[in-house]
Amino acid sequence: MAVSSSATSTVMNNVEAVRATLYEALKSDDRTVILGEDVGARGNVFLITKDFINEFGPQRIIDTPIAEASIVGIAVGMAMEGLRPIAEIQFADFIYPSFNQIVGEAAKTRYRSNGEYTCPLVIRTPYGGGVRGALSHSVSIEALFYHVPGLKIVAPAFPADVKGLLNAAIDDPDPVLFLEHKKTYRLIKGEVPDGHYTIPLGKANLLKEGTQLTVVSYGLYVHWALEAAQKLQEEGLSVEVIDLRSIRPMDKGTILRSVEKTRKLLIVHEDNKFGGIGAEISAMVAEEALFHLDAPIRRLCAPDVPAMGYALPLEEEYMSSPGEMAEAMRELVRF
Amino acid sequence: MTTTMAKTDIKTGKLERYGLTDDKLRALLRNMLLQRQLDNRGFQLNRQGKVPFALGSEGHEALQAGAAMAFERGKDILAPYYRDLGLCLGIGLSPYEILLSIFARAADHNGGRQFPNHYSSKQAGLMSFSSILAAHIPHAVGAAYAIKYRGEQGRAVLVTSGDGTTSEGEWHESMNFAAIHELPMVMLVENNEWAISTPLDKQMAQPEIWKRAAGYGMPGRRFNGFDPIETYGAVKEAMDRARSGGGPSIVEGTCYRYLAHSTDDNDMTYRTKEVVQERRKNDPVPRFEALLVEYGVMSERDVEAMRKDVLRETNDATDRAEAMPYPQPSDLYTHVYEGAWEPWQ
Amino acid sequence: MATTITMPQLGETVTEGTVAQWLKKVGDSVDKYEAFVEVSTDKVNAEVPSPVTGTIREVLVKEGETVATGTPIAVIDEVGAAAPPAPPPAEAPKAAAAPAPAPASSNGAGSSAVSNGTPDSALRAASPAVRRLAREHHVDVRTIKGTGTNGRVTADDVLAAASMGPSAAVGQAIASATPAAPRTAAPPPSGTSTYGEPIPGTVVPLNQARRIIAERMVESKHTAPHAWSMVEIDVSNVWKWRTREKDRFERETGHKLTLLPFFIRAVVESLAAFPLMNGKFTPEGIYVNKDVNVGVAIGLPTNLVVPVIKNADQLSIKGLAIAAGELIDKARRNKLGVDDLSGGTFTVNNNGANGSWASAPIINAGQAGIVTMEAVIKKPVVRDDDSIAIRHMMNSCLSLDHRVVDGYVASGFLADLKKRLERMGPEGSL
Amino acid sequence: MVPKVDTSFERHDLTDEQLVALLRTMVAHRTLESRGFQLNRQGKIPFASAGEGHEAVQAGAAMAFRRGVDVLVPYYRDLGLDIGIGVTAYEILLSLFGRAADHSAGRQFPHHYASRKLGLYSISSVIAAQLPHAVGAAYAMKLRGEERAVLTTCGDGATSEGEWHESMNFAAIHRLPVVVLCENNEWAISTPLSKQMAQPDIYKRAEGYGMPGVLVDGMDPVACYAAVKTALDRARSGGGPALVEAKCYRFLAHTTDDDDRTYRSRDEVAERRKRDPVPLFERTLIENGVMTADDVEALKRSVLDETNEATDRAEAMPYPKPEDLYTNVYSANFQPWQ
Repeated sequence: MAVSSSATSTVMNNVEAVRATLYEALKSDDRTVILGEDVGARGNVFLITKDFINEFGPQRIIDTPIAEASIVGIAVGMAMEGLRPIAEIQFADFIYPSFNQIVGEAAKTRYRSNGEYTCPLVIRTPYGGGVRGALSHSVSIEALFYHVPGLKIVAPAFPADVKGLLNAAIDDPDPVLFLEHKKTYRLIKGEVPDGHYTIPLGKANLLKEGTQLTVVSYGLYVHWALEAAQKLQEEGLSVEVIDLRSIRPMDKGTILRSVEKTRKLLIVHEDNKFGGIGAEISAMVAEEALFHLDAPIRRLCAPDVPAMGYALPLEEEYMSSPGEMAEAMRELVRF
Repeated sequence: MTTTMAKTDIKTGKLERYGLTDDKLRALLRNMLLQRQLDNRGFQLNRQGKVPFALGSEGHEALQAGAAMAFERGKDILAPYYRDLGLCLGIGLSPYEILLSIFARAADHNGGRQFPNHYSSKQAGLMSFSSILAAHIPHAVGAAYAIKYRGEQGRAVLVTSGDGTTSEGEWHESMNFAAIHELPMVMLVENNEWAISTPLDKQMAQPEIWKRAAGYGMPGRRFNGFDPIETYGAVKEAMDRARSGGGPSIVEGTCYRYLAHSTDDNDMTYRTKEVVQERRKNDPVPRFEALLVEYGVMSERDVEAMRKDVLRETNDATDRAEAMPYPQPSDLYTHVYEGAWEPWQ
Repeated sequence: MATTITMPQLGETVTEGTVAQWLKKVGDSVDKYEAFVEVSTDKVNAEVPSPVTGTIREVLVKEGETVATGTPIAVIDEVGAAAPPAPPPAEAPKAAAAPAPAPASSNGAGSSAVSNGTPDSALRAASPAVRRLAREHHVDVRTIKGTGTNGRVTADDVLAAASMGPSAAVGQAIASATPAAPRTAAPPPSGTSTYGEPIPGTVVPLNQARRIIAERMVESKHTAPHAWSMVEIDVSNVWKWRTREKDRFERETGHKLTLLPFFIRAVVESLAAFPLMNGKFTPEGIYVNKDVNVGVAIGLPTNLVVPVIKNADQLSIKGLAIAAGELIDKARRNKLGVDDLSGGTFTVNNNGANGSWASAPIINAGQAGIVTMEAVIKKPVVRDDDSIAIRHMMNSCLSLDHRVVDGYVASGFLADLKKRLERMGPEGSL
Repeated sequence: MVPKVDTSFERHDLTDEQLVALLRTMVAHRTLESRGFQLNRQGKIPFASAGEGHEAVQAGAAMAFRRGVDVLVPYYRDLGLDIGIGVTAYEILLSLFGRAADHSAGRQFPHHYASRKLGLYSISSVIAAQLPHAVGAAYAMKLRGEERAVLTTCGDGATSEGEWHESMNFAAIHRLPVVVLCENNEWAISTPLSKQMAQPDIYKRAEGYGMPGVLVDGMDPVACYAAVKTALDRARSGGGPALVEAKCYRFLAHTTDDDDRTYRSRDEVAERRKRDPVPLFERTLIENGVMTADDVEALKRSVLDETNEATDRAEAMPYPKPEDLYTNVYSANFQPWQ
């Protein structure tokens, strides 16, 4: 990452990191507007845009009607007409009505006009479970969108990455879907460098080095995978942990280098297994590093059910725990 | 059903021109003739096997010519839909550009990517759009928001749709948002009574679309879309209001779709020849020709000369466009993102 | 009954709360569902209702203090009816039996390909990495004892076998035939195939170990141009030192004290002085090993094995003696594991035990040299002052990979080794 | 709307018993809602939402609903409507606690009740997503020639969704037996009506679709009953759909996760509390001789007892089992790889 102004840093949680970055973007560029449900006086339901409306006014902090298709669609028009909109979908579960505007419009605008029109747009949305959000406040949506050329997808796990990647997303000349795991919002705190910096999209982060197994994850599960890997370290097993950070583009080099070293790959994600991000990673590694593999690639992902239920046992069964991750790692190391 | 054409001033008994000069009236007719000629050319090329698809807007000529004249080039933005050939011509696209698009040549604005009739030109203020009904309307709202947010005076967005599009959720969401923020936007509905095979009474229980405007808290009005002058007056009034901070409105022009939906459609499966012939009596093109002759704006010979000129220009454009090269296979890979890009990095 | 009240989670992403105000003091009575404390979080402010009727016994968190959700904040002495029972664990099967799900395979990372097969097929299943490495290192996977699940041969197993050269592979082949790993692809029964009892006029069939030794010896001889050199070393002082220490050493450690550890000690010191001798030839250049892992060739009735003393340069003579003793012991009991046999960077061959006074050993592939200890023989020696004395003399022979080093380095190494050994003893600290 | 000060009222043919039942639904609504908040603040449940201020419109509408005949497609703030058509306090609490015996077996978020027996449809939290379902159900009724109707509800914010518009348009084209009851409480979480729409009278949109639109005082349960009954009666008898807008108010925050002090003033809420429908209707019934003050007290006690009993019973019930996560994904056992 390139830190431009100072080497000092501030401890923040992920909510504060998103907020600080959005604030900077609003402050530094008056083309930036934020639109979404309850982003104004309420300051977003997670208080990410708290007080923005007081400083930047209702013209730039736009409380929209409950109409997700138009939240994204209007942002597309703003972007085509030279603003830098940051659209918010209140929960990722509500993004479906705007599916066409994201997949059919935003992602194709540059292409269909042969570059004459572009759509520099950020769509932020909190996703993920572990917060008792049940069927409509817990979903992971990344697999529905990562298939789409023209769109970029980011899913950071750490506050410093949130800032660097959100800055990069805002600067990006193309539409970016910025996924924020809501369980990490207040749970995860960390040092965030002061001043403006960006982290390039498509660069994974090697969080922990190891020799016997590569674990690839993103979002909340990165934290749990790291916890599990550290536990295994105490048992004398050496696991390498990679935080993807960007889902599209995805960092092939980091994954391949690691797999060629450890010869074993475990992919951990919260989204459903069938057709998930892990499927693409598995296919890529099978295509490019088959003769380095010393064990079948494994995926620890959500089961093939539509959602996590509200009742605690249903949520726990749906999600993978650090303990389950550790067990999968042990099995694979010993394989 | 027959509709009247050309309001006359009650006091003077003269043609109500809404300030249009003779030159402008002739320009209206030329646009209408060119639109019909180019529409026809698309169908001809399709039947010759030279292009895979064409889509006609016969019956919309008056409405589009009139609305285009209310558009201020270099200032306003047009967010059209796919049956707006006349509008796109009227705001400045040339027949050659139209034919490049029909032939999908490399020199087309979209590099031959888009379906015919999906024109765009940043320079002309013509927004890029897809075939998805109503998907462009929030974009128009966003553009109007940008204009208002930057405090730009004297600019507005003209967005169009057919009657069927008003059933889409995005149409509704867009109207609501534009009204809340009093955006400089005009929603022009070209009500041609047919959404492919779906007639108006299966599209909505309220056939007067402009009446929805009250539900959003904005003005609405209806006009005779077979009359290019009345259309100009209605759209100009709405655009002037939008440009001067008066907020959005819905203007509904009634017209008719004389042809099938596209070269891929056979309208005789859902409506009769007799009905279409009956509606042809109101065909705006010959009627507007007759009107201009009647009021002495043009002679019959002038009209004939204009027709020939339009045909010549169309033929020239066709030959020139057809001779242009296709895009390269490698052009498939450009403009996915800015710069070269691979999903695996 | 006392009820402990914890900081509730107010908001789905909230992790901590601040006690804004105690609405009840210690000693106050409180009704079930009556608010007794106001809590603020960064999402909401809320009054927390009591879960029981009772009296506030204790307040554990001061106003203004922020604690994690779940932290005890107060204790209430309950009066009257007991609190409703906590939900029992969901044990009772539901009336309508649910279709038996098969979550583990779709959810978990449960093993897929291999676990579907029989144990035997699992044993034989060599991963793509194993096949590639085996091909690159000319190792027959079937001869390697796997350390993975169900005895699967792992990529590390192959690399270990490859780095040990022929004898290591042989050792593994032997180990794989022991009862400890009965399902290993064992060599065919070979009662007639040992050195001991060849039947004249018959062909002694090659067992796997023999076959590998043959292949690896040919490979080494063919790829590494061997050169040879020998020095004669006066080991009289070392001999004396060893003789004095050996009884006590054996008593204390259970291992015999031979000349070997003294010799290895001198070898590792010489290797430090001549690091190229601890290298290996690669097409890119001479790779100089960081670690000094000394293989010790041990002759067994059937085969030769070369277990490795890892990081031998970091061991004292005593440490080397114990390490070597353990390896020899294991070798005789067929207990050498892959770790014992892998990773050698240089080899010492104790040929002299059988009386040999000169030999020309074959280098372990992937190393730069192998050095021998020949038999210690008492000889009359003309000393520097022209006097004649009876000394304990030992030849040491070196085979070297001429691609790695030339005679200049090799003879320097041998001279250095000789000098170090002659300086050792007659007394010192082991 | 100007607050009503006098308590004279039009009965619309409701008997004393029905009037008392209306009040009981309203009191039960408020008590159960309060219980959800209390359980959340005690840390026993992760979430609850609130409908205080909606008691009158929901009790009234529920009384117009014909049990065993009509279908209710509610939204997530319809606790009172659900109670009014027959969901019990115990069922409500099973849902709040996420227990196995809940209709959704602990899957759904609180206040997303469903009961096939009662004609109560299953809904999601996604705004306006239920409206097309209501329209589809009404289409089925019309196709089969049944004298039934669908009552579907939404808040004011939901009217901004494209699906709301599409549903209204389709219902009007086919003259379907569906009544869309919009509970206009002026707030969509933090978004006030003025930012939700430029036209604050939602019922006026009806004309644009070609159906009748009606405005009713949502703080008056009897008026709400009458308006919804008229619309449902017409719908059942082939008269087509209608849009009924009941103006009410949301007294509490959106949910237990929300703090409404960040976006509206206490003065505004206090002012609107003056028309709190529960005490207002109590007073109306007492002053018109339908109940005595003691009767009202007894009714409240009875509701509280029932709520307490239901709370303890529901809390003691078991959670679903982890393996219940895998059932009812499809009609039979299913794996994506076959």
